[in-house]
Amino acid sequence: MKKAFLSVLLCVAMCATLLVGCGNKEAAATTTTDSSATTETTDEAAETVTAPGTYDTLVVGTQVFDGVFSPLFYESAYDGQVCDMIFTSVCVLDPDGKLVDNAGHVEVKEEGGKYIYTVTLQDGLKFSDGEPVTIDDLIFAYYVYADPTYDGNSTFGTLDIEGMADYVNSAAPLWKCLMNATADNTDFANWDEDTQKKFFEEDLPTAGAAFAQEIVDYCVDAGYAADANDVSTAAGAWGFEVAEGGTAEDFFNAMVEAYGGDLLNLSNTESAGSSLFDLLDPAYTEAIELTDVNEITGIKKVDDLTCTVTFNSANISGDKLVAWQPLVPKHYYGKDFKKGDLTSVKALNNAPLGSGAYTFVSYDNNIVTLAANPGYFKGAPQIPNLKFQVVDENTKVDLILNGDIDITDPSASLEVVAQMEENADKAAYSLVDNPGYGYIGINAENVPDLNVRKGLMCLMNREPAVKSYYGELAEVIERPMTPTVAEYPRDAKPVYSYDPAKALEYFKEAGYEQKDGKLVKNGEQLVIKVGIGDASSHPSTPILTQMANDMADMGAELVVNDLQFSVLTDMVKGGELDMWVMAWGNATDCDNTQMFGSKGGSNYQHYYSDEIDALQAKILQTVDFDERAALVAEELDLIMDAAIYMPVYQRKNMEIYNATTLNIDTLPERTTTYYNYASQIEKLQMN
Amino acid sequence: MRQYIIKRVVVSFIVLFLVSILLYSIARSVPGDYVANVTGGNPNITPEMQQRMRELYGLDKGIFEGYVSWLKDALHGDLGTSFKYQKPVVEVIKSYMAPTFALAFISMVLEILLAIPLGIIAARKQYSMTDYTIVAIAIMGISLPSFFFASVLRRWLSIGLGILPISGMVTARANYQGFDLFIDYAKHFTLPIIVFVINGIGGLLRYVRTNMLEVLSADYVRTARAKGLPERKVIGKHAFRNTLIPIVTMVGGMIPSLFSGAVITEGIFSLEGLGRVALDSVYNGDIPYLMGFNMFIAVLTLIGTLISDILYAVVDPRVRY
Amino acid sequence: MEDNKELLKKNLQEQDEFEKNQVIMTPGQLVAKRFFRNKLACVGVAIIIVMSLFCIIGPFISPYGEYEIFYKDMNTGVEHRMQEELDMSQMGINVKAPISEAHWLGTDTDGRDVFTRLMYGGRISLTVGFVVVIIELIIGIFLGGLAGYYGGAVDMVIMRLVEVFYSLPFIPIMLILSSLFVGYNISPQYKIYFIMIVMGILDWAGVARTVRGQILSLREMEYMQAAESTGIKTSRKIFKHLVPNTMPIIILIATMDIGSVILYESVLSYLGVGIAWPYASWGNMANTVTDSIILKNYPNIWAPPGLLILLTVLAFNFIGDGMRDAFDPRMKR
Amino acid sequence: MTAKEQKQRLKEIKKFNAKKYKEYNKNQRRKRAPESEYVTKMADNDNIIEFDDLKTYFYTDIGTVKAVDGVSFEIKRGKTIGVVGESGCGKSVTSLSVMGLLQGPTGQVAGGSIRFNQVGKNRAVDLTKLPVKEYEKIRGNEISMIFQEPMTTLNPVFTIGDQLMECIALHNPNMKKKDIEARALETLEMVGIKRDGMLDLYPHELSGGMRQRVVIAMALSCNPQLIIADEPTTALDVTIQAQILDLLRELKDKINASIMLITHDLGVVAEMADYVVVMYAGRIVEQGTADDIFHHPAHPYTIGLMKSKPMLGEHVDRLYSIPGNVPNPINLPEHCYFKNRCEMCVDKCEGAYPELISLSETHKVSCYLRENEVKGEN
Repeated sequence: MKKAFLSVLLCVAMCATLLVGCGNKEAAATTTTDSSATTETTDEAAETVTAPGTYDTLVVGTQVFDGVFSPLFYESAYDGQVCDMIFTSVCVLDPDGKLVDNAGHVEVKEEGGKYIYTVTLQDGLKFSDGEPVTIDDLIFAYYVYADPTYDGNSTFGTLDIEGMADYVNSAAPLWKCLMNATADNTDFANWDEDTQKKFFEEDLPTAGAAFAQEIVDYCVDAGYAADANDVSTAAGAWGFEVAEGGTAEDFFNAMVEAYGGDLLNLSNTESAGSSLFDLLDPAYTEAIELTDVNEITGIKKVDDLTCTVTFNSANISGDKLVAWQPLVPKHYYGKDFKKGDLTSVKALNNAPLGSGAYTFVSYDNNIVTLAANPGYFKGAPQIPNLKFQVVDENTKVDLILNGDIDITDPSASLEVVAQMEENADKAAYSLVDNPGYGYIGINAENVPDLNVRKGLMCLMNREPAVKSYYGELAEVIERPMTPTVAEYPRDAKPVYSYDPAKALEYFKEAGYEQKDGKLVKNGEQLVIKVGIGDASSHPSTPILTQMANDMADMGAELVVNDLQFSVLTDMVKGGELDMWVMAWGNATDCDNTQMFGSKGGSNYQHYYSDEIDALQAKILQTVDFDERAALVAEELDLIMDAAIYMPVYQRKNMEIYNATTLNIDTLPERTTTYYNYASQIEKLQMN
Repeated sequence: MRQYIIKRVVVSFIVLFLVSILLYSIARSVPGDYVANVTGGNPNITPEMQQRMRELYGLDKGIFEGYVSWLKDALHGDLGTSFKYQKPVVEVIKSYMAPTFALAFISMVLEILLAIPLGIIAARKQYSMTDYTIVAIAIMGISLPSFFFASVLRRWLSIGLGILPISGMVTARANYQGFDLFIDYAKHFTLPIIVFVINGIGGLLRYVRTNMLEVLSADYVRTARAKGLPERKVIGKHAFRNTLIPIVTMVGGMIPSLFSGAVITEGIFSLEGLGRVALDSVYNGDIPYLMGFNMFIAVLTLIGTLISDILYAVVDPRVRY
Repeated sequence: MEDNKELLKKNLQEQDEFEKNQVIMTPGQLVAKRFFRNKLACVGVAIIIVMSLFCIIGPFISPYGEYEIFYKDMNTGVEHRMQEELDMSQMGINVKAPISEAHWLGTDTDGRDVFTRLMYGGRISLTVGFVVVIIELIIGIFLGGLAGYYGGAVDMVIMRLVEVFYSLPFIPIMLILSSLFVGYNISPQYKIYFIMIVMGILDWAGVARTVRGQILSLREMEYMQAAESTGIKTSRKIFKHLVPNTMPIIILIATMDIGSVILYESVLSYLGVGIAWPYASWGNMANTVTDSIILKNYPNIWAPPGLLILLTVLAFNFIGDGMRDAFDPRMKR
Repeated sequence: MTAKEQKQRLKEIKKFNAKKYKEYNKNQRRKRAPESEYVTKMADNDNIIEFDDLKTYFYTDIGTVKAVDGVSFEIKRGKTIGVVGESGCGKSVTSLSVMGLLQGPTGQVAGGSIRFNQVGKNRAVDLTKLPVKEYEKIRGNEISMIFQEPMTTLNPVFTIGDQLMECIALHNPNMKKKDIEARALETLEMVGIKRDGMLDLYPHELSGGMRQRVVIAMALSCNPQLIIADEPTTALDVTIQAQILDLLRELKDKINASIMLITHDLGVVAEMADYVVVMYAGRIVEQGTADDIFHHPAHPYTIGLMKSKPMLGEHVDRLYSIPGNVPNPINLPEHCYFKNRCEMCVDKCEGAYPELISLSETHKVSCYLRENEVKGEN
C-alpha cells in the first residue's frame, strides 16, 4: 500500500516538475497536437492571410541577437539592424554612400586650421514617448561615447576633437594613474601614500614576477627552457639577459630596464598570455577621477537645435562621425548618467526608446517585435508591425519561399540566384556589392622572411576558386581594400600571380634548399600553419588545397587548421598562426590605420612600417579626392610589396523579398551597399 | 523504503561530488592563455569577468584550494557568469530551460508510449515479417545522425509539403494569443519532437522486445496460460508487468541523451533552449556556461536515476530496501 | 549372460556410431546456426564485409586522392587534375560536378571526387568506431572485472565512477573538450586521435557495468568455485576464467557500440568539433545535408554518405541483435 | 557424413520445417471452429481422458524430434496414473500436449488424438483439434496443471491472492468478488496454508514448499476433472517433498479428480498411482496397475529402473545403472529403441519396433521377449 502511495506521489512530483519546466512559456506542455486540428488551423491561417490588404506584419529574417538594442553599445550587426528602426540619425547615407540630411543637417568650415562642424536638427521632432528631440540628446550620445569607461564599438572618443583627450583621460584605472605618476609621486589627492607604496613595492613586483613566470612557463612548454626554475635560459630565449639562477622577478626587472620603465609597452609586447595588469589585484582596475574636466570644450551647444563640434585637424570622414549618429533621448537614458559610470545607460540596453520609424515592443522566442511609430517625422510607416526573427542561414531561402518571412539576406550564391529566378512569381532579390573583401593574411612576426612570404603569395591560385565558387557574384581583387570605397585603385595589376616555380625561387632566395625531398633551412623544414574558418564551405578552401599540394611537392608543409570562426579570430589575434583566411566587412572609407597602421588594433599581421604610417596620416588629412586616391594607391602598393595581405575576392550581398506578401514596387528603386529597404522603411507596403 | 531513499540520495550526492571534481578538472585544464585569448578579443568580456572566471576555477590557486572555493560557490548556486549573456549561468539556464524541458519530456513520453506496444508486438511475433519490419524501422531510426533526419524530414514535411513550420518557436507573422498561441507552439515543436522520437525510440523498443522475449519464455507465463487466461491477458498483465521492471530502469538513463540531443535538434530548428545556447557557447568560448550546463544535466541525470530506482522498487515487489 | 554382455557392448558401439552419423553440432555451431537463421543478421554481415572492402581496398583502386581538387577549363569544359601544368586564367574549379564516368558520384563543393572521399571517409569512420570501442572495452573490462570480482569497497568505488560517467552528457562534454583541443593547439592531423581517446574514455561505463554484472553471476557458478578451490592466482581467475565467459555479451556490446560511435563521430563533425577538414569522414560529408541548396539540388553529394552511415550502423545493429538472440539459448525455438 | 551432405540435409530440414510452421500458424489464427470439428466420443465413458496414438513432434533445425511417438493410454475417472521415465522420454511433452502449451510453432501435435471427457457438459472433445477460445475455457478449469518449479511458476510481481483469484474469477464470471475471495481462502485452507494476510503476500515472501502449495491451490481452485502434476516434488527438499506428497494423496481422496502424475521417481509413483505408464524415448514400453509394474515388471527397461531404485533394507555393493545413454531423439532407428542398451536383447530385436502386447487385462508391454509369455499363457 505504501508503495502505491509512493508511486502516486512520484507521478505527481514528475508532473509538477514538468509544469514548472514549462511554466513561464506555455511551450507545448502537452503531447503533440491532434494532426487534424493542426491542418485546420493552417488552412484558416492561410485563408485569412491571402485576403488582400490583410498583411499587417513584416517579418525580417535575421541571425542571432545579442539582445543589446542600444545604438550606443550594440556589437552585432543584427542588433544594429533593430536599432536602425528604433532610432533616427541626424544624417544618413544615400544610395551612393554620400552623407545626406535626415533629421538634421551638418556643415563644416575651416577656421584657423581648425574644422568646425555645425549640426542643426529639424524642428518638431519627437521621441516616441512624446518628448521633443533637442540637440542635448545628440550631445548626450557624444558624451557617452567619450566616457572614460565607454567600452562599445564607437571610436568617437579617439577623435581629435578639442578637449576630447583631456576629458577621456580625466579618469583612468588606478593602475594606469599610478603607473603614470611613478613611484616618486607625492601628490596624494586621488589615492593615499600607502596605496602607492604597496603598489610599487609589493603588488607590481608580484604581478611582474607572475608575468615573467608566465613567459618562463611558455618557454618551458615550447621546449626552450628545461623547467619553470630555469629563468635564465628562458629569458635568454626571450631576448633578455638574466644571471644564472635568477628569479622571475629578476627577469621582470631586466625587462623593465630594457623598456626604460614603459610598462604598458612592455606588457603589450612581451606578454606570453596575460597582460601585466590583468595580474594585478582587481582593485586596481577601478576608475580614478584625475581631473575635474567635465566638459569637452570642442562640443558646444548653440541653441536647442544646434551645436558645434570643433576638430583640431582635418578628418576625411569627420562629417560622418559627427552627424551619422543616433538621437538617443537623454531624458530616458541619461537620467542617472554620471561621468565614469555608464551602468544606468547600459541598464536600458534591452528597452530601447527613440524617434525612429518603429517602437520597441518585446524580445522573446527569438523574435524582436516592433510597432509603427505614428509620430515618425517622415510619416507613419505603412506597415503596423515589424518583427525580426532569428532564422538559420541554411533555411533563409526556404522561409521566404514558404512565406514565413518577408525579407532576409542569404549569402549570395549562384544556386540561390537560380532559385530566385525560378520562383520569380513568389520572390524577388537584389544584389549589391559587399562593402568588404576576403583575404589571406600572413603574420610577419611568425614568417619574418619577406622572400618566404612572397613565395607563399605566389602559391595562391585565386581565380579558379573564386570563379567557381561565386561565378558572377564575386570578383578577384588585387589590393586589400573593398572596391566599394571610391578611392580603390581599380586599374591595379596583380602583384603575385600563381606560379609554383617562382615560389620555389623565392624560397630558395630565402635560404631554403631541397634536401631528401624536404625544403629545409638550417635543418628545419618549411612548415606554415594556416587557419581557416569553416573550411568545408569557404571559397578560399581550394586555394589552400592547391597550396598544400604544391608545397608538399616542394617538400614543405602547409598545416591547415579548420577552426570555428571565434576560435580563428582568437588565434589570429593571439598571433598563433602563420597565415589565416578571413574577411573584412562594413568599410565606409579608405582609412586603413586599424589594419595596417603600426598602432592599429587589427594589425594582426604585425607588420610595422613608418612609411605606411606616414602615408596613412597623410591620407586622413587629404581632403582632395584625387590626391587622396593617389596616396591610397601608393599605400596599398607598399602593403602588397610587404607580402602580408593577399586580397582574394570582393563579393556581392544578396537581399531577397517575399513577393506574395510584399508590395515590391514600394522597395527602394536603387538598392545599394548603403541603401536598402530599411532606409525607407516608412514607404514599404504589404499586399 | 525511506532508508533506502535516503541512502540513494546520499550516494547521488557522492556521485555528484565526483562529477563535480571531474568537471572542475576539465575546466582547470583550460590553458590560462586560452582564457586570455578567447576572452581578450571579445569586448563584451571585461577584465572583471576574466578575473571572475580565473577566480571561479581557481586558475591562480592550487588544485585542491581552487576546487574547494569553486565547490563553495557552486553550492551557493554560483556557477559563474556566462561570457555571452553576461548573466549568472544559473539565470541563463533558468530562462532557457522551458523549451528544452518541453521537448525532452514530451519526446520521452511519446517514445515510451510507442516503444512499449511495438516492442511487445515484435516480441510476440518473433522472426515474423511484422517483427522484422518493426525492428528494421526502429533500428533505422537510430542508424542515422539526428541532423540528417532533421534536414531530410524538414525538406519533405516543411519545405516540400508545407505541413509544418520550418523553424522557430512561433509564427512571427501572426500575433497569436491564448489557445491559438499554444497550438502555434505545438506546431513548431512537432517536427523537433518527431526527430527526437525517431532517434530515441529504437533503443527503447529493442530493449522492450528483448525483455519481452525473455519474459515470454518464463515459467509464470506458461502458468498463466495454463490457468486458461486469454493470450491478451497473459501478455497485457503477466508479461507486461514483468517487462516493465527493466524498462523503468532504462528510462532514468535516457535523460543525458535527451539533453545531448537537444544540442543538435534545437540548433537545427532555431529553438531557444539550453541546447542551442550550449552550441552557441562553444562558438563563443563561453566555458562557464558549458560547465554549468553539464553540471545541470548531471544533476538531472542523478534525479532521473533516483526516480528510476524508486520506481523500480514500486514495480518490482521483490526489491525491498 | 556372457553372450548377452558381448551383444550389449556391440549394441552400444552401434549406437555410438549411429549418433556420430547424426547431424550433431557443437555449441559454437549452434550459435552460428541460430545467428545465420536471422535474416537481418546475415544482411548485416554482408553489408559490413562489403563496406570494409570498399574502404580498405577502394582507395588503392581509386585514381584520385582524398583531397585532390579538379579544375575545369571554363571555355572547353575539359577537366584537369591539380598536378597538371595549367593556364590558370582559363581554369575554374570543377565544383558540384554531376555524376559522370570520371566522377561516379560527381564532385563536392570544393571540387573533390565524392566517390573517392567516401572510401577515405569510411576508413576514418570505421577506424574511429573500432578504436573507440577497443579503448572502451579495455577500460570497461578491466574495471568491470575488478568490481565484479572483488566486490565490496572496490566495487563501490568503481560503480560510483561508472555512475559519474553515466551522468556526463556526451555531446556537451565533447563541446567543452573541443575548446580544450583548441586551447592546447592540437593540429588537425592529431585531433582525430585525441577524439578517439576521449570518446573511448567517456564511453566505458556501460561496458564496465555489464561485465561486472556478468562476473557477479558467474562467480556464483560451480565451475568458478571449482577453480577457486584449486588456488589459482586472482588475476588469472579474473581474466582467464571469468572474463572469457563474458565474451559473448562483450562482443555484443562491442558490435552495437561501433555503430553508435560512428554516429557520434558524425554528430561531432556536424557540431564542428569532429574530424576536421581536409580529412574526410562520412560524418562531415553527410553534414552537407544541412545546406538546403545542396539538399535540394545535389543529392549525389549528401545522400551517399548518409546512406553509407545508415547501412553500416544498421548492419552493426542487426548483427548485434542477431548475436543476442543467438547467444541466448532461451530464445531458441 | 560429409559436410556437403550435411548441408544438403539441413537445407531439406529447413524447407520441411518451414512448411510445418506455415500450417501451424494458419491453424493458430483460427480462434473458433465449428463444434463438429472437435466434439468426439469417448471410447469408454468411464475414462476422463484417452490418448490415442498421440504423436507430438518438434521440428528443430537439426531434424524432427519425435518427443511423443504414438502414445496410447487412458485415465479412469477419479484414478491416479503415474507416468514414469527418464528425463527426455516425452512424459512432460505428453502433459503439455494435453494443456495445449507446446512451444509453437516448433512443437506440434502431429497426429493422434486426446479425447477429454467433459463430464459436466456431457460431451467429449478432441483436445488436439480444439480451437483457442474453447481451450481457454478448459485450461485451469476442467484440466489444471501443477508445474515442476515452484520458484518460477508464480508471477513474482503479483500477490498470491491476485493470482489465485484471477483464475477463479476467470472461470466463474458470475461470481462476486467476495465469493471469489472466500473460494481462494478455501483452497488455501485445503492445502493447509490459510493464514491471515496470506492473499496479500508476494511469491518471494514464501518458502518453496509454501509456493508449491499455492500452485496446488491454484490448480484446485476451479474443481478440475483432471490434474496434471508434472514432477511436483522434484525441486523441493526431501522433507517438503514428503509433505507435498502427503498433501496430494490427501487431496486426491477429497476432490475426486483424476490425477496424471508425471515423475521419474518410482517411489512417488508407488505411493500415489493406481496405474503406471512407463515411457522410453517417446513411446510407452509398459503400462499396467501399480501392482503389475512394481511386482511384475515385464520390460527390460522397467526392470532396469526397478533395479536402479535403492531399497530400504537391501544391501547392494553398487546401485545398478542402466548402461549407455538415452538415444538421440532424432531419426531413431526402426528397431526397438532400447535395444542398444538392453542386456536381454535377442536376435529378433533387430526387427521392427515391437508391438504393444497385453500380458493381462491391465498389463501391456512392448517387447519381443514377452511374446512367448503371452502365447504361453494362452
